[in-house]
Amino acid sequence: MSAQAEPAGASGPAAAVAGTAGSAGPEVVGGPAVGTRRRVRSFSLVAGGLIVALIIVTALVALIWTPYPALAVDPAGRLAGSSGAHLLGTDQYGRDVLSRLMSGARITLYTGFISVLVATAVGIPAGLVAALYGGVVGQAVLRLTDILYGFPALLAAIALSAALGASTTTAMIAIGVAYIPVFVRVTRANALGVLASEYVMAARAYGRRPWAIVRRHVLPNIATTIVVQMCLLFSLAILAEAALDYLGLGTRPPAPSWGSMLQQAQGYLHSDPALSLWPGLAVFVVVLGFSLLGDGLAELFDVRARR
Amino acid sequence: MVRFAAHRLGILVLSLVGASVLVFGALTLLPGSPAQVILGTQATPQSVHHLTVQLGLDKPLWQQYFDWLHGMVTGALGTSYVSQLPIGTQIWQALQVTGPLVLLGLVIGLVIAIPLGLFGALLQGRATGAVLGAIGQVGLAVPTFVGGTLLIIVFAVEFHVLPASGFPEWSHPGSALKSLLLPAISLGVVEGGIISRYLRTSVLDLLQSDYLRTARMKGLSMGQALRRHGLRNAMLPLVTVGGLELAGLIVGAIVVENVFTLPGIGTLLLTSVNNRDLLVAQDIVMFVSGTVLVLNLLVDLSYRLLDPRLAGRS
Amino acid sequence: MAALSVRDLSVRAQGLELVRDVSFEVHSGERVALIGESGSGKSLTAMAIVGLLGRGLSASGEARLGDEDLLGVSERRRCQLRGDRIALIFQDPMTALDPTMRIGRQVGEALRQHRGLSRRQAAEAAVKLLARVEIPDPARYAHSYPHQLSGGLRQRVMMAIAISCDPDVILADEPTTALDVTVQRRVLELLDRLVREEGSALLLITHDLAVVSEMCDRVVTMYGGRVVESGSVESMLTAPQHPYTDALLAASSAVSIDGASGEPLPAIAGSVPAAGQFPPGCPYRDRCPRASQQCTTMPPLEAVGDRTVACWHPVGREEPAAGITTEGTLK
Amino acid sequence: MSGPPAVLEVRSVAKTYDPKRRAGHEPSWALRGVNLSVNEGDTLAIVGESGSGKSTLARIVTALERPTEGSVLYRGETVSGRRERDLRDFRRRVQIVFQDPMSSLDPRMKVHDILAEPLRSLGLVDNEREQVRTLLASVELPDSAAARYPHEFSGGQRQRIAIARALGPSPELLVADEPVSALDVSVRAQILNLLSGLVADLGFTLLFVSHDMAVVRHLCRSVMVLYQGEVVEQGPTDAVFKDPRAEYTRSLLDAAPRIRHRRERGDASS
Repeated sequence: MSAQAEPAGASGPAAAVAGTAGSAGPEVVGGPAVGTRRRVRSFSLVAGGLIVALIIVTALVALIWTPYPALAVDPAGRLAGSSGAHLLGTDQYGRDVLSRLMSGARITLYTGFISVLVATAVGIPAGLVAALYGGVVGQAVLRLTDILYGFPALLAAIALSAALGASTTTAMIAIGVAYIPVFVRVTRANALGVLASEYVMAARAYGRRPWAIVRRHVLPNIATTIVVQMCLLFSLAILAEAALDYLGLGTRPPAPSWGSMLQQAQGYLHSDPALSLWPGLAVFVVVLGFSLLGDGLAELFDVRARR
Repeated sequence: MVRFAAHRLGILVLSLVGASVLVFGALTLLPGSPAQVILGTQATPQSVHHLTVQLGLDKPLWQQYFDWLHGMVTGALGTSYVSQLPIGTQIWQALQVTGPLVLLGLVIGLVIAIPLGLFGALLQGRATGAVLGAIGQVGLAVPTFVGGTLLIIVFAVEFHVLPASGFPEWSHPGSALKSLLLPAISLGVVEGGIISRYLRTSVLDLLQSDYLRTARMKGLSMGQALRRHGLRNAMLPLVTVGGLELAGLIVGAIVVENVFTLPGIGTLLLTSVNNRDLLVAQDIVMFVSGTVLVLNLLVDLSYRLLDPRLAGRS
Repeated sequence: MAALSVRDLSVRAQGLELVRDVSFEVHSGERVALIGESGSGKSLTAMAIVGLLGRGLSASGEARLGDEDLLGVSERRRCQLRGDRIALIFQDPMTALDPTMRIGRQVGEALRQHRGLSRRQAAEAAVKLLARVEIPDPARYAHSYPHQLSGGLRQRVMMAIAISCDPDVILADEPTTALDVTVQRRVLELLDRLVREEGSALLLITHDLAVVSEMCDRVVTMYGGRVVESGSVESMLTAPQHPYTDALLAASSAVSIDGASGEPLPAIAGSVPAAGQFPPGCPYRDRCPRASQQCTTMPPLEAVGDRTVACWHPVGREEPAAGITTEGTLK
Repeated sequence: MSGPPAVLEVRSVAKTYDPKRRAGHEPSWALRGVNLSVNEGDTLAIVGESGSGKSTLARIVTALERPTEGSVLYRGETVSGRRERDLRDFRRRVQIVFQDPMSSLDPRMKVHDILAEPLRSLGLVDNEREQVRTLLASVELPDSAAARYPHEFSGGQRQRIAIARALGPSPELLVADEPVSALDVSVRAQILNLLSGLVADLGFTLLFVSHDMAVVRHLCRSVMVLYQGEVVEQGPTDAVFKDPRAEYTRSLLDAAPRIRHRRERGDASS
């Protein structure tokens, strides 16, 4: 294989973030250290899991019930502070902030989902192909990946939104496309590791064909890494989407996305800072939740693999 | 090394061509003709047609593409349809805001990341280490525009110590720096969070390494061993992600400029997108992606130079 | 006086005692072998002596280097002793050198640290040291990076680092396990010569009894984190008393290039348990063909002549008591 | 050639991984001009140090890699260069055991599946549960092992599982690539005993790849010494050990450390 820009960080930013403490040295030395780490581990996992579960439940509840309709305007009750009637107050059109936040959770999950779907649906098969076939096909996949790699995701989304008009879906597809190379590389690197292992060698010796090996050995062994990667992409996609909405290039008002809520609240920074605070906090918590979950999973799987 | 550089250069050219086709294609297929947009809804079909010809938009697409590419390469970027200002000058002025902002953000990011990552790893397993790790994690999750908004609320709205928006000329360096400070912090916090995670991982690997143990075996104290054998090795993985992080900073700057209404590249881009100022948007997207791709190349090459294991190979 | 005297050394990790009450001495000019299979605690013992245990591990007891207790002195003092008066050669030469630093600087580093040599002086000394460990063209290799050297050469570099300050004690942790046989032979011969020239005490950690037989004066057998037997190499290898030493020796000498083929090999039943999974009492009793009820209490380490052995039913001293299992069972 | 036909025949096999193999450029050869013939029921050792090409040869004779030049024949039929789908029968007859018991078992598969996979792949499943039980018994592991994951076993036990997996299709030729070099002395003896017992009971032909002259002497009837990709010596084990012809073989034998102290009493007690 020719020289390829693939040093340690080849698996992209998210991969290195996911990379945990690494090997803990000889088994005996690693043993006790695992104990302390596992506690930290379970904290990331539990906290991340709880946050993610909370947001999913919120989004589901918002499907059938919110305190007020998210789009219901009430000119009389504009910019009301928090009260018994409106827990988090109302915005400049008198819409209930809590209801809008709850509905926004749905948009947030949707956007994350689309991005991850696009990135994985293309990235994983392409990565497997690149790992299995060293010839022209594999090289072509790698070159394409190299070309796409490093192209800033948000910029791609901005360009696409500008071209096709602001919409949640186009923005998400753009972000998903921009992260395809990350999945190609992570999948390929991990798959190559599995394919070079002696158990795959043994499987070939008893006649398993390449794609059967992928199904039986490669996918189960790289699944954990991929899931961790998906969690991290989920958080990155949510961040990117919120930024696009904030710039007015994603979900259009009056749809209650957190990014656009934040942008609209910007005008009331001096008078009603709380209006900015809530959606900002929501984005922060969800992003934190997914990245904690990814971290927790990474560390959890790491333990198992090491033993 | 030369072979590697040539190879990477080839990839760069391909990437640039790919990006230019995408950028040109995406923005040219924009619904609504620019002439229509410029002249407004009341314009007669004749005047729209006239302007279209004047702008060269009646030529075949491939010719438009090569005209544009020629302009990009020679620096003759042309004139904005909307503002009638030369695009090159506009970008150059915007760069004077965005460039320093990105650099300042990087510096702040490193100032945050190095102690967080280093001590987070060194104190791993203790409460302090866990707290430092958690801070990095939190910083990572703060969206720039949320952090920026928060900073405005605290420093501009509550305490009035720093400006919330706007940018004076560089002829007033003091106040110019002051107005870049809050945006740079909100950029730096996120970047610092990300870099600290990388650093932490690589320092943890370092601490497990046999060669650090060898250094300790020679009688070096932990501090000495880390200084002499650690830094270069721990920094290597950081360099590999350096290009991506710079890209992240540049894109982050686009958002932050919007929060603080700074007249930088980001604001210029958004204004042109909203005004359907096709040519300006094309040029900026192309310029930013080109910059990012070139930075990536430089980072890859410097990594090769820094790691003796790779330096000799092609 | 012993160059290195270890007394009741224990290594703990979160409630687990991985090394327990290990005692032995190494005199100047003497070569002592520390033998046992992986998991016996021999490497941990070495790391505890030099104070380089991994995170989460703590050592207690005494490790006297001359008249100073390495475990008792301050970390500052330990740093002064490490690399100067006591040195350790690691098992894996492929990872033990800093990949981003030239060989010469790595070799001269201990001299700069302990002897205060200038950069120039250290560089010159490093070339001389590389010549002493029989590296061809030492001046050129001093300018190389580790990845440009073969495993055998790297292990020589490690030895050059170890002897750079003329240490009183050299610990070598499986120094040739990662090397090919022919390379191993030359590296062992070099180690032998260096130790003789330096007059240092050598503690050789190994699982290879043939190497022990060729290089060492005394042998200490470890199992389950304990010393189970020790004595002169002649008596240990001709008449082992602990059943574990006996079985190790049997397994090693049955597979030999001079040996006959075809016969079933004497094997030890089962395998070394994971840390913390050893049975209470004698740690070897689950695998021992001579074990009895008595072995549920740990036998004391008793000295008979130059030998010490911790076993209720030592080989060759008495017939095994009736009613013991003749063969350990595979778990 | 007279006498019984060879089970395995290797004819002037060469292998290079050098991609720049073109006229005038001499590539670095991993293997070169290797000839080899293994008869039914033989136990042949391939000995060499790192870089000798011994593992490459093991992979070439099991058709896991293709030779750059030359051919491999199994019972007179060429197998090298054949397409995978034409190798089904060969796959059943020839199996391989690898060195590292930590990486030769899929960590995400239970032992039952690890042992059943070759049977399923080659269409040999009859009564899967019973077949797995028999395989476990043949390597002296209890039935309960089937429900567990590889990481729950010690190195020696894992190597037993790997051997059982290779035995599943009842191979005629077993290639063992350094099967004991990652194991402790005491466990090494167990595995060697198991292997020689299996050879005696099942009567398969064994190709044993090793760097350890002592192990080879114990286990194999004939031996082939590889040095930097070329065969330097070949012959019956006793003859080669007593009177090595090649300089390199002699240096290998001289370098191997020996236990110089002879025991007073005869045998070990165990």
